[in-house]
Amino acid sequence: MPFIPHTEEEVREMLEAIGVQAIDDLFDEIPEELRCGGLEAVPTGMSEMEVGQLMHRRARQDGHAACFIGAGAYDHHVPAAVWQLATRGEFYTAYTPYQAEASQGTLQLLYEYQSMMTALTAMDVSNASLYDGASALAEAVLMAVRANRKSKSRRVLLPRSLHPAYRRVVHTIVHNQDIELVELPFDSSGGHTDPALLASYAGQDFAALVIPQPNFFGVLEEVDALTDWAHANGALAIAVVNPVALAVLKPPGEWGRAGVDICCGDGQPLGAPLSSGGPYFGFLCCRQSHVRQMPGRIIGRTLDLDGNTGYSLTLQAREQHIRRSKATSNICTNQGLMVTAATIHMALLGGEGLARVAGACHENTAGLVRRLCAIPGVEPLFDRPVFHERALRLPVPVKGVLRSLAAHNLLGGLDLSRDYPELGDAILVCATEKRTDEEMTAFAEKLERVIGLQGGAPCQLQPKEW
Amino acid sequence: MPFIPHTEEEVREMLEAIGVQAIDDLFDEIPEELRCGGLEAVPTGMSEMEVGQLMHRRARQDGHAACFIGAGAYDHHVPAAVWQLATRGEFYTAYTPYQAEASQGTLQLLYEYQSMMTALTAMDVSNASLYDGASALAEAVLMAVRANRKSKSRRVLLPRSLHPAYRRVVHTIVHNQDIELVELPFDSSGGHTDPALLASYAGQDFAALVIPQPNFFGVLEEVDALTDWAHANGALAIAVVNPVALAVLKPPGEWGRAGVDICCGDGQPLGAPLSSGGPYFGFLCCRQSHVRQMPGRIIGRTLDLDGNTGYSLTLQAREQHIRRSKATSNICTNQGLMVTAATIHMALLGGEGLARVAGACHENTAGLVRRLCAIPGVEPLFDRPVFHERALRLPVPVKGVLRSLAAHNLLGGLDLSRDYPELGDAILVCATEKRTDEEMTAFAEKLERVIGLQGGAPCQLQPKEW
Amino acid sequence: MALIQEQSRPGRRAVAQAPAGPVRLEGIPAAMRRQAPPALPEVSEMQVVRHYTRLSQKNFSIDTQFYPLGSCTMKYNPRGANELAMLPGFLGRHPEAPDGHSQGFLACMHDLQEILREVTGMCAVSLSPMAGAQGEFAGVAMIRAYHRSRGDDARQEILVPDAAHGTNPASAVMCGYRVREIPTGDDGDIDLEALQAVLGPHTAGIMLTNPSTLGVFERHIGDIAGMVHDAGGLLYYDGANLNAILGKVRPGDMGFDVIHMNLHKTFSTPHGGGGPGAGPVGVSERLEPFLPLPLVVREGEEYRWLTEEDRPHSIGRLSAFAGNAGVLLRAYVYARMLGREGMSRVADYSTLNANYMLKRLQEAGFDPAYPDRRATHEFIVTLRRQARELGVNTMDFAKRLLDFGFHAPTTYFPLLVPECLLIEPTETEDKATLDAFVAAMARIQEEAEREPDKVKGAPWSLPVRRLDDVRAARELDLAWRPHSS
Amino acid sequence: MALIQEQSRPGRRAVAQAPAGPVRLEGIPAAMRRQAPPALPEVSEMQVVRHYTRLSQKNFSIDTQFYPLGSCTMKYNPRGANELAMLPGFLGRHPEAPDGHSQGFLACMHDLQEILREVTGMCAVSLSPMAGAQGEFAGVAMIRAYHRSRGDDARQEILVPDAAHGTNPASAVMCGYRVREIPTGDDGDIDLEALQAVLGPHTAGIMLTNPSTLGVFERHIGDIAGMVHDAGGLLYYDGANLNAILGKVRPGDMGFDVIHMNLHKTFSTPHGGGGPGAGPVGVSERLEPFLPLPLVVREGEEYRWLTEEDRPHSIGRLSAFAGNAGVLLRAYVYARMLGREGMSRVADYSTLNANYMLKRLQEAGFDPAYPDRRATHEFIVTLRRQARELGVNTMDFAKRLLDFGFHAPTTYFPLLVPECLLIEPTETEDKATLDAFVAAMARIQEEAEREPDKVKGAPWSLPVRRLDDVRAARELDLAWRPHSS
Ligand SMILES: Cc1ncc(COP(=O)(O)O)c(C=O)c1O
Ligand SMILES: Cc1ncc(COP(=O)(O)O)c(C=O)c1O
Repeated sequence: MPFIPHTEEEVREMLEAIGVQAIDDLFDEIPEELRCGGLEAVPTGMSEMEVGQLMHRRARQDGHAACFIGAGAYDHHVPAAVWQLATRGEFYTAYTPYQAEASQGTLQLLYEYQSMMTALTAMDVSNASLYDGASALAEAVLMAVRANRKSKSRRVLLPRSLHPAYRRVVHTIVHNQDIELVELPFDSSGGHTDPALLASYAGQDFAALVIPQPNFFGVLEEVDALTDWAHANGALAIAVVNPVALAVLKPPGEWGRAGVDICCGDGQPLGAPLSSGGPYFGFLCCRQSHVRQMPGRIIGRTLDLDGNTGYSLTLQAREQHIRRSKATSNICTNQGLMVTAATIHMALLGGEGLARVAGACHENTAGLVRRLCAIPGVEPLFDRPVFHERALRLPVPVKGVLRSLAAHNLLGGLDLSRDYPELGDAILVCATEKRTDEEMTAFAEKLERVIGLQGGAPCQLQPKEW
Repeated sequence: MPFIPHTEEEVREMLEAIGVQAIDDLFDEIPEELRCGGLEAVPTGMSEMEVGQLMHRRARQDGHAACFIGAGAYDHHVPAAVWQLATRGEFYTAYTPYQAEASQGTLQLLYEYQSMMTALTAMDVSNASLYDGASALAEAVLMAVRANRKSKSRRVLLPRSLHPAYRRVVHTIVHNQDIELVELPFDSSGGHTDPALLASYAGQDFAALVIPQPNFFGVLEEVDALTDWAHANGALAIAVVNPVALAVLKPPGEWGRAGVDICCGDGQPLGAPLSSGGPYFGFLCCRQSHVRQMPGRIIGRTLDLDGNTGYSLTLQAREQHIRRSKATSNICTNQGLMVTAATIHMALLGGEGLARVAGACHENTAGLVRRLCAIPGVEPLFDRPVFHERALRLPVPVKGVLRSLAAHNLLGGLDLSRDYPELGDAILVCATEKRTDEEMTAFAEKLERVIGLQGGAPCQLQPKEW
Repeated sequence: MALIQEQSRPGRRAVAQAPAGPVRLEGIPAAMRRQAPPALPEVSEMQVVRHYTRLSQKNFSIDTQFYPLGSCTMKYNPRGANELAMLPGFLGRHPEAPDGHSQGFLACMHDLQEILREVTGMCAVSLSPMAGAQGEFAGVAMIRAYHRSRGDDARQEILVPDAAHGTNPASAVMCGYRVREIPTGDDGDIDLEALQAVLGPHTAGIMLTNPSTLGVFERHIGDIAGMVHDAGGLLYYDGANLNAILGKVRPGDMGFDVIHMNLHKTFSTPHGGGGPGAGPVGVSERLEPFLPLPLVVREGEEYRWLTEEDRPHSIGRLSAFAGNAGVLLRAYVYARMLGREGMSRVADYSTLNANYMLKRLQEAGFDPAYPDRRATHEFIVTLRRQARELGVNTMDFAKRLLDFGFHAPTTYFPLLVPECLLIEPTETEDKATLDAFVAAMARIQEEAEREPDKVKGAPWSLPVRRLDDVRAARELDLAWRPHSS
Repeated sequence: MALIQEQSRPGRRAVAQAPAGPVRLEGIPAAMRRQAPPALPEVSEMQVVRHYTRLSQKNFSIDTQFYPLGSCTMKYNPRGANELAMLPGFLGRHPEAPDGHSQGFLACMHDLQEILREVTGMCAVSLSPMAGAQGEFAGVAMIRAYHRSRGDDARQEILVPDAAHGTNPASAVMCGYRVREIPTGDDGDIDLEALQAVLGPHTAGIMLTNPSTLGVFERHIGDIAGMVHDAGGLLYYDGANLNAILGKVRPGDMGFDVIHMNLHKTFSTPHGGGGPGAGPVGVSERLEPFLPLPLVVREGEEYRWLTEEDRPHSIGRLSAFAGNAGVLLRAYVYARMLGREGMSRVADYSTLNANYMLKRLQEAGFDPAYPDRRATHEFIVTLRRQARELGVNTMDFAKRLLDFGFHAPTTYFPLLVPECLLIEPTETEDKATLDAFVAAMARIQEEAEREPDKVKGAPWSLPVRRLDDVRAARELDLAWRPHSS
């Protein structure tokens, strides 16, 4: 029996000890009429070898495309050490560290993680993870509504330049608690949330303003002005950030005059492979004064009976297993292993290494955009600075272009028309540090050919400067 | 600096402590004229990401062919647990267990390995590994010459049915010590070493007779008769065995009336991936009375100062680090990690599991041979029982056939003509438990087509029964 | 052990792991930039490897210890699932890759949906929730969406037994519901009269797990389903205890309308020191339109994602992409290895182990919380007597067990049983291990009688002794800062 | 810890890991079959995982401890090399796969040959030897083949310094040579007069490592090369200490005719608790025809193996296939990460570390074996004085170091220095670790003075205390048998 160690003799001994004839007797409290049949729709069991053959085949089937899609999941190099360490049984197969004395490995690591995240964000405290960036933002919104002492409002400002999936997830999660999300439009030439535009919202009561940096289009927002506006209007400021970008961008704790109140985002760029979208992890940091409103686990450093340093879960009175219906969140199982990987990842790269990754992504994307925009009819949609993504206008319908590129094993960016029909034929491209010159050149060549075939814009004699 | 932790400040402090100005001063005892230049032929350094891209490309380049080659390296399923455990840092990055107290993990594992190998072979003792099967046989031959008290002969009988590469390696290693290898022909209809034929060698003085089981053609030898002949003629019997086959075949310790004296082979089928031919490991077992002539490390169970059980290297007086020029062998570093994998592999499979693997290989190969021999002109070369390989005659030249099959991602067996030109157009095929029905059917179909294209034997109306 | 931050030295780097510098940010205005790189540890690659390898050794885990943590189903996590879920082809797939580049992955997701549908007896399954609690949220949100779709807005209350896991009431509240607790009878079953008393037109539904967290099977589940349905409410099944009944009885057949599963329990994906898990939800026909997105559908030979366009009534999305895909792949591999015939064996042997242990512990003098009931895959022992007579409480037993090399069972949960140990051995442990655990418990009982300080001061042999949690909460130290230690 | 065999129960199996039964062996006569399956452990998959995980934790290793084992170059083994060498494409390649299915692999082997050629300054390299000792065998066999090819059969003697590693004389004997030892002078260099005295027409060659195992650079290497060559002998370089001189001085430039490298030392492939390693050999032009097979050659854009047909004078093959390919891939990845400019850094920092440690130990009152010499990448401390004055010897120091969490340096080797510790920190250790080691040595010195039994009884904190090696050798217990324990 796979994964069951019992021998027939042992089963006999055990049944005898219990005082029943057969294992099935142990189910005698289940009403007979409820007992189910043989689960015909489940295939019969396979050996590891057989499942392995199936999975190898399926994994190969999906190919090895050069990926120029970002849009919330980034193809970064993950050092081999990260997962060789994270999958060590002692990390991989441990439970949540409820028994602190038997979990100092995980607990110290989480304390190190919290320390790294506060260093990265310039915030006071960090929790030990939420599910992903989108759900972390939902939690941040709920937290802000609870934590805002100046306002009892349940309205929150959410810019349209925020990742569409994040907006959807926030809505799914918070609308049941009667929180209203008010969408802020983006500037059509900059692709950012123009602080000037906020004037029209002044005087209304909002619990919080959400500020993405970079935003979904890769564009850098005026974070200082937005943060200060929020504070001036009695709202909390919630930053949604890319942790790799933070290695080179001003950290949320320093935005505006006072820094943001809550900062969250997706930890994927810190050591999580693309992996079809998960598992990643959500991070959440805040000011010290809000720590008791924070959802999720928090690890504290303390002393043991002998006065030696140790680590344990703390402020558990916020959590569902203690506070039940009054907890700050229902979260229990989080994304611990991904945090383990992220901690190792950050330790390996260090601040300078992470900044180099960020720099290389920025440069690569700039180089890619330069090449693509040399193609007649291709041009950037927005004129403001970006981090490592850029929205481009194409002279032909996007769907066919992306399909043709995919046939050449090139994932040529995200089709923006699904979520932003107002932008016309537009794609969002990203070139991380892993994209090579050859891949970028191939992208440009193939894109030019595909556009040509589909009858793009008339050829300009002078390639545009970009 | 990759893998070097020194900061500039530390370097300064260290140089100061030493009392020199610069690191280069530390090389002042090397004559100036010998100092070398910049190693121009070595490429400049790459990041792990860059090397990763190169290696991924190269690994993919070699494709995923269905492998029907055996010939000393077998494509068995290796449970995932094997290498996830063996590459744990504590096994992977430890040295040879010279400090026993700090190496009980490796030492107990090796003791368990020795216990498994003696169970598998029915021999008294096992060492802790040699390089591979071929070099293990060379060591076995040297050992037999030393250990044979009845004969001072330096001549050893080596059957031509033994793996050609093994014969070459043995020659390379032992001929320097003036040992003469006498080749025994194989029976042309059975593909085995006919014991009757040995009569002509009786009365001559030999130190040992080597007995492969199965032999290179996959054929099962008359091991009882051969062993008894050796003993009757004052020679030691050396078995060369496939450890997976031993799960179902009579173990060497029980061959003939007294069992063999020495038994060796390649451990690859026990958890080592094909991996282009290595690392694998050689195993070597013998009777208790020969243990002091054994090469390689041996682990013993003993007690510590408190009377608790522990494990340590023993009989080290046989080894080069103690006995130097009088050692039983020059071996020092062996194949420890592969033995770690093999031990875990055997523990996972158990005796019954290993027997099932052997049984599945035997059946698969029989099924494959049946399909292939239904093709007109294809027929088995030998008529005796085989384990999981069989030599087949083809009606057309082999080289072109194998090349065509390879173009269809099928490695259709080993060309026997290189080492056995006397066999004509012949291949050696193997189907392990990993080969699926679809792969075998595809092999038969493609082989039939290829032979047809090359103008094979005239089509027989009646497919042969096999 | 020193923190990784304390091993940092300015200017040190694991050079092989980052692109060559310098960092050029030509497109980014200086005012938007950070002054200096963040103060992350500056350590070498070997220091990282050594530090985290050694740190890992300070953990208890399934791969090293028996871990009978009740309600958590800490069973063996097959290494094959880890290897296969981490094949380069799966790890490298971008979540927005077009369907044409995703058929292998989508096929796995689709198959898994079907398997889970069959084992739960539900009508349809969505894989997207990222843990049990998110599955609960999704399930309750569907209940709410259902009532709303019928204009039945008066249903504002979710019922939850007092034995329920904390996530149940917390999830109900996240969905905007009031929570009302239902008491448990002395026999461990729900107090039906009390239930009847609170049912009404305000009842949106009830959240149950069966077997309950008391380690017994709710025998009146048929009656309960009838009562709740009659009152117009729906039944939510918390699938944390599915291990107990896999292949024996299906939530769908018991009358539940919606269910979440904890794949990190029943389907043996690793718990990872806290997660990630996966909490797929299954529903009866009437809730199908509300399932969270995305879902995989097979059309002919092709697989594709269903989106908002296909499912306009969906409660929506719960994650930026499609949930914890890597965890789902692990569960899929596990399910395929088990197969149809392996499913019910899980329930068989986890139940056998629990009943055997309970019996042996009883023989050793320990008190079951429900002596007249059959244990399911887990059971409760109460140390009330020991606490009263010897002054040695559940926490002391738990900590002392660590010294014997066993992870402690769940303590002080469910809340209604005083001084309780909730013990779940799982099917992957062998008899010798169970016997050794019982022997350790008996030994601690002896110690408690003869040398109670040995128990009260435990653990003695772990990396730290008992930790001061009060200090941790009072003198909050949540992050290392340069010169903070 | 119980042996895995002792955890066995008849009839138990890790079912997911073997094909379904029953075992049918229709083609095999009953007389050739085994009566019953071999008595291997019958355990579950989880038991295996748990047992070997816990067993592993009983080891010291590079990933967990400082391991300054002289002559062994225990430096960081990059995890990237492990990952990349284990890509499915490499692991799945059959050694007899046709060249057309092997170009990726062959390209790596070819590149590695070229890199090793350049760093050693030799004319050609073969990768096939499977460890240092096999490289030595191959090298000496080539020397022999060379003399023979010239009809110079009188050369029957190989010279070896008394400081040489045991494999040197053992390898020479494996090749059928007599071995003669050359004494070392008080300054650590070879006694040139003694060398001159034994050179002659019977001299086949000399085996040296430079720096020697005494941790000093042989300054007269030029003279020695001249003397040996003048006598008609060849020079063999034992590359175990190549780490000390990488990118600084090349054996080829020092006048050596043949060299082996230990990739598991200098090129940082892991030692695996005993191996596997790889011992490629490099040769000067006159030995090239004799190189062991196979070799990779590039012809145009294609790579292929050279065989006996291409190289009829080869000493032959040393393994069934092409040596330890997987180890070679790891070394290749490492070499590419280091690159040209990284090579000499290895020598720089390993030498810096050794000289720094030597200095600090001297300050702490320890005696260098060669106080007037510069340390290379390693150095020797002699505890002769401590042994005489305090009765605490090198072994005691070594065992006590384990309690401090440091692996012991090499003890009692080389044989000519009494009570010696051969200490090799390698370049991958940081200053703080070296300082901590020196502090531990100083502390043990204090203990030796004040409470010598603490040192003589060490180790105290390891899984076992000092083991009875005499008993192990006398009452041989080399394999577990049912009921043997
Ligand atoms: C009974 C019960 N319900 C719900 C949950 C919550 O599941 P998760 O931790 O995956 O969110 C748990 C897990 O601890 C549980 O035991
Ligand atoms: C100086 C020296 N020469 C040769 C060897 C032998 O190398 P290997 O162990 O790889 O056979 C060693 C390794 O221990 C060594 O230190």
